[in-house]
Amino acid sequence: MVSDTTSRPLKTDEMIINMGPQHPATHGVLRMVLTLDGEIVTHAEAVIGHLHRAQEWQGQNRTWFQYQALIDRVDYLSGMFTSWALARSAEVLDGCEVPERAEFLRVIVSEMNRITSHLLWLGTYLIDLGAMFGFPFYPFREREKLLDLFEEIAGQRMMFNYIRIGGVQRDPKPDWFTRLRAFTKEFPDRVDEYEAIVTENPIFLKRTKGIGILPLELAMDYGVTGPSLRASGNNLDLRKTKPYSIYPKLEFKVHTLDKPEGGDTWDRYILRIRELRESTEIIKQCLDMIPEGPIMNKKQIAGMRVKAGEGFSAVESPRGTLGCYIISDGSDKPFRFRWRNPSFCNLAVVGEMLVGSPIADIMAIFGSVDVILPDVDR
Amino acid sequence: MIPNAPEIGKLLFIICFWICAIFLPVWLVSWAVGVLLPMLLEQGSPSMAMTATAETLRALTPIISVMVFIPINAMFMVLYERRALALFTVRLGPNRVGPDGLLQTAADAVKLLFKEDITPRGADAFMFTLAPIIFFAPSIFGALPLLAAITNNHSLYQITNLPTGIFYILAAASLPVVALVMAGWSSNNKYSLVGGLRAAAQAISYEIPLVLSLVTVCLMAGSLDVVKIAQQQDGGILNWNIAGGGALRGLDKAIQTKLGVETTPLITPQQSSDPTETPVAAPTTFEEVIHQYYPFEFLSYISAGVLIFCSFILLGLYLTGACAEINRIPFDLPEAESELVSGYNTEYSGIKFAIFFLAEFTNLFIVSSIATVMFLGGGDNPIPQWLLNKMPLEPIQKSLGAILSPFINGLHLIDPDTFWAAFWVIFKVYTFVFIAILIRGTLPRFRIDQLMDFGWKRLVPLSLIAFLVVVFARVLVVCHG
Amino acid sequence: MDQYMILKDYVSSADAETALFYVIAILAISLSVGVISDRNIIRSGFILIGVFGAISGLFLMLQAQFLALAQVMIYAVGITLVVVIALMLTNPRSEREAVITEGDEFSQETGAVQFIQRLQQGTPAFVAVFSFFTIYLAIRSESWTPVTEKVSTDNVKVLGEALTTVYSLPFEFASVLLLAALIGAIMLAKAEKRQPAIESAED
Amino acid sequence: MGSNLIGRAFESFKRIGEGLRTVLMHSFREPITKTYPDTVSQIAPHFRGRLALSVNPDTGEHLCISCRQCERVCPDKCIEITAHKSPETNKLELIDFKIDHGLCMFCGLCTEVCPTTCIINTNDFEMADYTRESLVYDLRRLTLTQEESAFYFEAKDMPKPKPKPPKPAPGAAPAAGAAPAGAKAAPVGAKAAPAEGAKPAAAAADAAKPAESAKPAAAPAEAAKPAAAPLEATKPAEDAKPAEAAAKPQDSSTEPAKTVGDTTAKPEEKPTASPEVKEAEKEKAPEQGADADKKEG
Repeated sequence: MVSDTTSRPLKTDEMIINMGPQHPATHGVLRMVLTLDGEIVTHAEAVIGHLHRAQEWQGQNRTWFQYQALIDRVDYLSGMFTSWALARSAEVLDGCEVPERAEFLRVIVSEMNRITSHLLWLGTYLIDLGAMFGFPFYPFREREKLLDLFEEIAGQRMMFNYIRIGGVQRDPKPDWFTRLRAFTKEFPDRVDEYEAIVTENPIFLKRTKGIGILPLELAMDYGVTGPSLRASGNNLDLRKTKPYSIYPKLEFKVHTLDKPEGGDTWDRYILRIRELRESTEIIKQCLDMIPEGPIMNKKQIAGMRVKAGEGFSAVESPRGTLGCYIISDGSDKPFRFRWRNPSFCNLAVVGEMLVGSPIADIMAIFGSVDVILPDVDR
Repeated sequence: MIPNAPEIGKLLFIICFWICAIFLPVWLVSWAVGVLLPMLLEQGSPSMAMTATAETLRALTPIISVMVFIPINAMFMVLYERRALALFTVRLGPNRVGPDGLLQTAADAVKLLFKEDITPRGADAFMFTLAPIIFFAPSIFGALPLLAAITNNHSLYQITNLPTGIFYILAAASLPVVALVMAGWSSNNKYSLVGGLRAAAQAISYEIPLVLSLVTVCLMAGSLDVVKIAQQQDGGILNWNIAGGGALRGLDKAIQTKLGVETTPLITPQQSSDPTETPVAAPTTFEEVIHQYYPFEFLSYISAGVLIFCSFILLGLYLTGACAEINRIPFDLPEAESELVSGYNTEYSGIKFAIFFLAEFTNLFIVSSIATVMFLGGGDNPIPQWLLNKMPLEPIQKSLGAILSPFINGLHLIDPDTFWAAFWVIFKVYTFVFIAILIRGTLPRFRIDQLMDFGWKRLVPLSLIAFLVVVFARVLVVCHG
Repeated sequence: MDQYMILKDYVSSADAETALFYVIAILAISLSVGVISDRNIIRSGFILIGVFGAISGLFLMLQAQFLALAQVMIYAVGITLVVVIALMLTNPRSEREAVITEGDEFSQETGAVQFIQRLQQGTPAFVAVFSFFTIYLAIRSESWTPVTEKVSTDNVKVLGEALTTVYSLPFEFASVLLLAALIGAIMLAKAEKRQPAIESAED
Repeated sequence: MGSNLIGRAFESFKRIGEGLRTVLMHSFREPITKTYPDTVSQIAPHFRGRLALSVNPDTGEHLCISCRQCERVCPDKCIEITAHKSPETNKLELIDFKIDHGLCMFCGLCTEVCPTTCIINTNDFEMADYTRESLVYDLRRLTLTQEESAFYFEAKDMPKPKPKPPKPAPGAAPAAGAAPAGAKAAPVGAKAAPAEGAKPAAAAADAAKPAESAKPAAAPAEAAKPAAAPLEATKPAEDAKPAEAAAKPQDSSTEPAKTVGDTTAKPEEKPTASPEVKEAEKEKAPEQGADADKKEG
């Protein structure tokens, strides 16, 4: 590298830029050390750990009951999924059956949560691309409606603590279902509006087409999951490939783009847009099929216990495969926790995708992978 | 009917209020400095010193009015932008300070003025301070020639009327780039440096289509003088440069002849200089007038159409180049928030930042007013004069004149020509600003290399082609100029 | 009143113009001295913009509005900015480093910096002063016939006519030269781009 | 190629125009934001806001039975309960209940385990304050008024608690010992002062008014602070935090004559610095010195 620059008649110095953790566009506290040749990235390194909170250790020092409340802070945009992963692992261990109504409610709220997560991604991604003032407000507007619904059943807008081991916390009122149904009716129109503004916008196409291509092999090597993987051509979606809960009863499609050379950032965008529509369809079906019945099968008490043994389960979170591995020794506290976070694996591949792209594309690429920093650092 | 009617109403109220708040002081100050004080000084038998003072005051009127205008206008534009963006994003916008948020930007300005003025360690302090000044100064003296153009060449502003007006404005508009590079370099910050370099690269590339489009308009008009260009376009929308640079003027005249409206005898330079064509003694019929303006029958009609198309392209080119020149979205790369934190003004705070902010909005206004003067006929009424004459406006005008005549004749308080010119200019300019805000609310940002590609590979060839086409098409049609 | 008349006469007289000329000339000269004496090469680039601005002021005094504005637009802003950017990109660090690597014939700014160094050492200063006086004497000795008639307030037309009739050949030559320079620049830029590819192939 | 370029240019213009039109059309829709302090949107009844202690909406008696379930389950350890076993009734009696809202993460676990639905999440989210210390809410600030409790019991669909069986009125005269009487009077006093800062956003505006008026009452309460000292002197050292206990603002001892059975709340009664308080102050000085020695030792 050194000989390169000196032998050239006009040498340009390489610049090392520290992007983050206080940079406005690094989605939290990610620090990226970039080596730049002019505006071209020659080397990129993500420095993580600024938000490390020892979630696994915390879990081992709290009771099951307490840890349920903590866990949706791991990935604050899709708390339902982390709760669900924990609950499912514990249920696998404990052997407790979940009532069917609870399963339906779980699917409804987690698909709602998938929509909110994708909507937030959509808004912030457009901010990353420079549409600062207009468009980003529209997804947030729809997200607010869903958050209101969350607030009604779970008590809070992001830290739900709704899905519990053995069921769900609260049965929503009939009015709640009506409102949700109204939302699912109007939401596809809103998605049409987003698409009218963004999808075929020539500047947006220029910024995203052919940028940050992720070949399938590379993605598989790094363990990338979720929409980023599906945009590259693999149809891994745990809802279909390893069906859990009531997903086998539902009719839905896993969107995959057949891209032999690998998906670019636009593919990841369009895939998430399609998932927005698909999740709405799933919610509609669930609303039609939801039976009456109990919602909880395990007593939620402070000293709740789970049978001894090892359990693993994974759910398909908006960012990919979210796995939870637990060892219980039969006491009221879990013995060992291990989380398999999708963001961690997805972030790892970003460094490879960045090399050779200009500064402006860093955010286009990094944003398109949809990384949540607390999920990376745990 | 419209669920958002109250908010739209509030925005309109804010616009009306602020336009009054902008133009009342400007007009009062310029009247006081340019008319009242000299009049008082020259009463009776004035001494020479008094005459000299009066003359100096008259000469200083344009610059004083601009100095009064710029800060108030920038304040309004910030609020206008924020409220309009709020409308687009189904929000309310600033509504706390003052009624409906009228004083929001005033409060913000006061806050900025009282903030600490920080010079970062390792920065070149002199250059760091000089940069905002250089950025701001051209927006004051660059706007001066426009004053004469938008006030119907009012006698007070004639002093700023330069024979190379548009060129002067362009030269002034190219200066802020130096300031951006200076700010970026002297801040001792890598993001700032990259922002400054981007600003320079972008401005140099986009100045070419910008200048070429304006040069083409000057070619249509046959003059570099903005006042001349503005005056040429008098007489309704068909005479404006947007309608083919006067390619429809013949149609306008022909309609007037058909309607039997008293028309001014037309004297075009082409006719007088062309020896083959004998000057026609006032054509009387529709066909004759058409033939006089479109001498080559079918070819002329086609070229008139081409001219109209070209002038729309030129306006588009100009607006694109201007957007890039003043760093508006989608060309706001020098201060790309998600990439370069805030680009060249990352390290600025307090009043220096306020000056950068102020100058950006002033530049937006100036760019819009250039577009107004060059393409939309300056202070001209869009309704053609013959149509106005048909309308029953006579009694209204008379009664208004009777009321206002003491002010007009005695105190020179209102000049009807200037007033209506100013009204239309304001309307057109803020329409352009509204379009800029709408674009800001919709489009994402370009990438720097795409920006360069777009500038050099699309806009520059397009502007050259438009230039050539206009040169040839113009021969076949008798335009103004 | 008399004083005022005197003042008014003076302001519109040729003397005032001369005085203004000297003011602008002194400004231009002092700024140019600043350009070569400033140790920071980027700052001297910015000062160069000031020099060009002062020269455009001289053009304005000669009633050549168009030329003055072109001077500002093209030289002061366009070209100098490009030079400054080139300096920034090639080596943003100070010139001290460049002095150490004196044998380096490739880096452009080294030559410029060396020039400044030698100028500060004093030997070329003598040459510069000598040549300045030579040119000055040459200008003074020539008998220039002043053009008494005023060209026009709007001299764009005059300029255009001159360029397309009397001076059309030199004008065309100049454009050919510029074209050659443009192509040369493109070739240089392309050559630079090819180089790393070859080297990486060697690796 | 050429036609392709022009076609693409027109396509781009069409798309951009479509986007601009969509954005422009949005300006005719009703805004979704609200002018917040003027209009507060409806908050779901189960919203997990500021924690509070409810009273029986019918009788006004405090529901807390000092079982310490919430203290145990809290993942953040932000609840601190001070209670002692009453010598007369042999039952736990609440002395103080402190929640550090700066530490609380509003998970709502304490409300789930509470056997008497005493501790609840209110709809109040406006709890910004100037110091961290003022985020520590004590019993007086936590306890809701009867009306507020009624509102939450209805909104949250909670079963209304049965009134407690009337306790045997203790024959102990107030003169028997100022300190135990003061201690017993603690919950009563807490009830007497309307819960400060308890502003359920959805509740009627006049519900918030008494809370506002309670603010000035806080200052005299501070003055009455030392009154806690004698109380602590008689108390067994089960809650071995004397320094903190001394810091408790307790206006309860201003009404030492009140008996435990007396449940008539008098919100309008302002605490005044009675002679007893002054006495207590005098007593307190040596006590504090002793405390300091204890700590050092």
